[in-house]
Amino acid sequence: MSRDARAISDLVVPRSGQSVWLVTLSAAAMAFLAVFALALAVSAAQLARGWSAQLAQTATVRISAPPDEMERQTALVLEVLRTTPGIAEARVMDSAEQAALLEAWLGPDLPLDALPIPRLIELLETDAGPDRQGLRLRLSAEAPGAVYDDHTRWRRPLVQAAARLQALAIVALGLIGVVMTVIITLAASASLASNGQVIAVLRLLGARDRFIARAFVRRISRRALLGSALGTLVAGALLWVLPDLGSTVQPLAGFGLQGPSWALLLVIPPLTMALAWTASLATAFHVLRGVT
Amino acid sequence: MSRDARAISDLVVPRSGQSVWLVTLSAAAMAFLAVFALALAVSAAQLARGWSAQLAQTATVRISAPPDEMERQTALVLEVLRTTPGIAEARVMDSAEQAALLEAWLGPDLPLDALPIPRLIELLETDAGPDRQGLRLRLSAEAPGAVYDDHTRWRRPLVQAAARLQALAIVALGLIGVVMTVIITLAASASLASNGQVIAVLRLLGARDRFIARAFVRRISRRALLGSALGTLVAGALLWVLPDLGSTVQPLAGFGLQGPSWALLLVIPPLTMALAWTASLATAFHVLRGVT
Amino acid sequence: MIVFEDVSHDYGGGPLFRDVSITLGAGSFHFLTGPSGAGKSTLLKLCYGELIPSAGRVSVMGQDRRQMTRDEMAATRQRIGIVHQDCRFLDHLSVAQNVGLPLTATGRPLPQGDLTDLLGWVGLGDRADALPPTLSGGERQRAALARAVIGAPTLLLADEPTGNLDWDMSQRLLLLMMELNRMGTAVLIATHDMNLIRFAKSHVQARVLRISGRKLTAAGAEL
Amino acid sequence: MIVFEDVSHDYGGGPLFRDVSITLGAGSFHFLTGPSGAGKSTLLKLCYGELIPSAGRVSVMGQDRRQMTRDEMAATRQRIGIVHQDCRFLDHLSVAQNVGLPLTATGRPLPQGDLTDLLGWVGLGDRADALPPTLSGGERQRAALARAVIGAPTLLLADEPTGNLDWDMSQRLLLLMMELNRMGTAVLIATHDMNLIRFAKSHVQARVLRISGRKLTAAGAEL
Ligand SMILES: Nc1ncnc2c1ncn2[C@@H]1O[C@H](COP(=O)(O)OP(=O)(O)OP(=O)(O)O)[C@@H](O)[C@H]1O
Ligand SMILES: Nc1ncnc2c1ncn2[C@@H]1O[C@H](COP(=O)(O)OP(=O)(O)OP(=O)(O)O)[C@@H](O)[C@H]1O
Ligand SMILES: [Mg+2]
Ligand SMILES: [Mg+2]
Repeated sequence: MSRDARAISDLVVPRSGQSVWLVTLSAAAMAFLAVFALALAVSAAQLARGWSAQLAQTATVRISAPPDEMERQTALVLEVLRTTPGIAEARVMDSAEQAALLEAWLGPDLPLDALPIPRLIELLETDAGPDRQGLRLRLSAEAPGAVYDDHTRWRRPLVQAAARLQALAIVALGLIGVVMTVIITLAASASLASNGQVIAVLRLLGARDRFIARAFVRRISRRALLGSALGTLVAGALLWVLPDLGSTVQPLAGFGLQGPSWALLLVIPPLTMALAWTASLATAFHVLRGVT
Repeated sequence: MSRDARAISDLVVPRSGQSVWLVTLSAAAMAFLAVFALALAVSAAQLARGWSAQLAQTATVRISAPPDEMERQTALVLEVLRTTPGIAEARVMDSAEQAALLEAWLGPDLPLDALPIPRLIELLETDAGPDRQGLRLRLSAEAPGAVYDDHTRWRRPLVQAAARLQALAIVALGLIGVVMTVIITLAASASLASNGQVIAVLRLLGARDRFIARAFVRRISRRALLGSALGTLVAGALLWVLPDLGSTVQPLAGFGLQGPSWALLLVIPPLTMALAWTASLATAFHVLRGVT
Repeated sequence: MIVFEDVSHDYGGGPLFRDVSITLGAGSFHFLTGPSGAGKSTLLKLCYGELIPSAGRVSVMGQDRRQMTRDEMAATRQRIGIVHQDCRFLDHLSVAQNVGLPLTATGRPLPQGDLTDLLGWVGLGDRADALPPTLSGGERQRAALARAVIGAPTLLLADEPTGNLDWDMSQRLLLLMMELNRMGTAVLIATHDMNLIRFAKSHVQARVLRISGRKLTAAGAEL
Repeated sequence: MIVFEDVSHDYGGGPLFRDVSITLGAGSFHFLTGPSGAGKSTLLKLCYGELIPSAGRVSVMGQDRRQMTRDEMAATRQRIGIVHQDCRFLDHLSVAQNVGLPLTATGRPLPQGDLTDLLGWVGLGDRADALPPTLSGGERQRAALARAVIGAPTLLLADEPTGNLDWDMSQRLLLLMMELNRMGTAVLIATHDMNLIRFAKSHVQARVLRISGRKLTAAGAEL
């Protein structure tokens, strides 16, 4: 299409009017919502990851053995842990740490040094974590006094909650996607339908379907891009400011996007445009087929 | 307004057409989103409440005292706890429980009975919880060996997370409310604007502003009610079915509304209608003022 | 009915006409003619208050247009029948409902018998249930005239009511308007059709006004 | 150009006309007349393919209407100039842009000189930049004719092109159409205006067709 023809195809579709605003504004509104749904999903994922990490650090291996066996078994266990995939770090707790850990239950006065207390090894697991069943078997084979405790009791409800949160955010994102598609399709169709007169006139003057459709599709998807960019911008700005407000309103402190997640927002405007493009193209040919 | 006049005012506004569908569908879409935002907010609140309750049960009072003092101090502490508002229940752990609790750290073989282990009292706090500072003071005055431990270290991040979740849900609900208002206002205005011809003709025939405005407002708010009811119904049905799906997709298991919360959904359609009513009335008089 | 005192109108690109003073008395019959684009439709719009003159005073049914509230304007319009040059209808209502609209939209009763008679007279008896977009050009004009006269107005303003009609039908519509005039309605018809004016003058006492060169003059001698 | 073979049309409420057979040859000049509602506009719509006949065969520029694809139809329309009875414009474009649209919307070059001359001829020189909704009834018709002829069509179909125009302007437009006809364009004008037909017949070889009572007949003797 030549530059001239392009300018003309732009010309034949009204530049303003309520139907154009409808596309722009609904794209803006939907982009606005999408940004927040995205932030919700990302925050939920981060929250969940944070919890998992915190909880993962509380896994331990406890070695109960006679004093003369202790050193050997500890060395063996550390070797096993070192060669186990899924364990990032293993560290023998010193007795001061162990005392601090037990203080809540036993008080500060208990003579721990005099007791045959088991030795504790603190594990830092990777996100995936080790194969727990296999680890237990290997440990009991190598060092009979070693017991692996991943604190599942403590961990399960929290991991579940985090997963639930993430699922909710994804459902929300999905729903907003669906509603967004519906609204933008609707707005694009409304814009076309309200220009029935324009279409009929152009058709009678001998303009081809492709020419007419292209003029509308270009105008509508451009408007959708503009609206969506605006909505994303406003929502993004709000999201940027929110953590600062959050420092006073505690619960919102961690909400938002971090670092590279911000790049996700860049996806929204082109996506909206693509949506509007598809919707308006389909509608354009549908409407055109009704005009002789 | 007589029944006749009412029928006529219904007649003068087109019964169908794209602008009418726009109001119906945008009301439906927005109601749909609102239902899920509501469910999110309610679920988050429930989740948060659930966590708080679980965590509240882990508060303890530890009494370290010489064996002959122990009984007396235990009784004193129990008395203090009984008279402290915000504590629902206080129970002395028996040694088997205590052993189970410590097993993770100390192993099953430690001769606990032979050790001067402190006695632990498990507390069940109410939602509001006790005045912790005051409780500490009273305990140290009455029983110098008693230490109150509300496990704040463990608890803080979770309570924060739950509060954050709730705040997010409320922000989401607020955002959807705003977008809903914008979209419905827009749809109502679009519906009116696209009927500019009808308004001009009626005005020229001598119809009064009130008559014309009322005809539009009634049609538009009725459509908004219908759309919103449909959207709420569909979303409600989905929400009803979701937990059943959730039994296979674990993380969604707890999502949704329980018992009386369902009644909240009944608020959405009338609210949408009120919104549409206000928006269309304002727009109607605005449009009418532009017509001589 | 309508009094113009030194009225001028200007859409922004220079005055269309200047210092027009006319009086349309009750029961009078006027034609308005002049070349295309001279301002006939504009003058009619001033009469029923769609436009406010850029200078001078227009009073409609004894009230100054500028001082009328929106509801007074509406009440006045109920006594005026208007045929627009581009007969606008409500496209979702049938022809019969459209014709009855001046009564139903203002809460007045609609005598079904009169409606049927009127539609029959303008030759739309068998198109009563059709929707306006399916009407032919001439049928639209006839429906517009029927709608203008159904309320038995005290003033009838018709803008080119026979532009798309054959001579027989034009006469028929003119007879309808003359009948109304005989019963006391003041009539003002903007038209190009000299035959129509001649035909009317042979039946009623009609004055012919002519806009051209920014002035309104009484014509008639040349007919 | 256009051949009708035993064409009947029916909108659903009984046939409008039956077994019409006509041939509009290249360079011919026809008038179409008949009472309001007889089916003149319908016949014109059959000619440019907006309607498909309920029976019979219409061929436009040598192609059977039923077998034309949408793009063939578009290509054919580029060679037909049409004046609608309700001259529809794109309300957001100026009069000049609207008049130039048949060329610009099909990617053909628009000679600015021709456009200015044409607008001058139909008396719209000073309204070229106005928007269509501000035009008077007659100005719309003139703009519609200008739009129909700008592409130098091989067939011109005009539906009541002078209904809102005074006699001087009507003559002017007719002269334009006769000039086009002299250069080879086939012309078909639907009109009620007998003066117009008489005037044309005194200048060109024009045939008059008449629809009435569901039949198309050649008239002319009675004029
Ligand atoms: N809203 C408007 N804004 C600007 N100019 C206008 C407007 N309405 C009409 N005009 C111009 O004012 C002039 C007179 O218009 P008007 O409709 O009164 O003419 P008319 O005498 O009725 O003509 P016709 O016989 O063609 O209907 C025309 O040139 C028209 O273009
Ligand atoms: N889409 C349609 N559906 C049903 N009936 C229609 C439709 N279009 C036209 N008609 C009817 O067909 C008849 C002929 O219409 P047409 O427009 O061809 O008349 P016409 O000869 O052009 O009349 P006029 O001189 O008044 O313009 C009319 O009675 C009209 O009401
Ligand atoms: Mg006019
Ligand atoms: Mg016609």
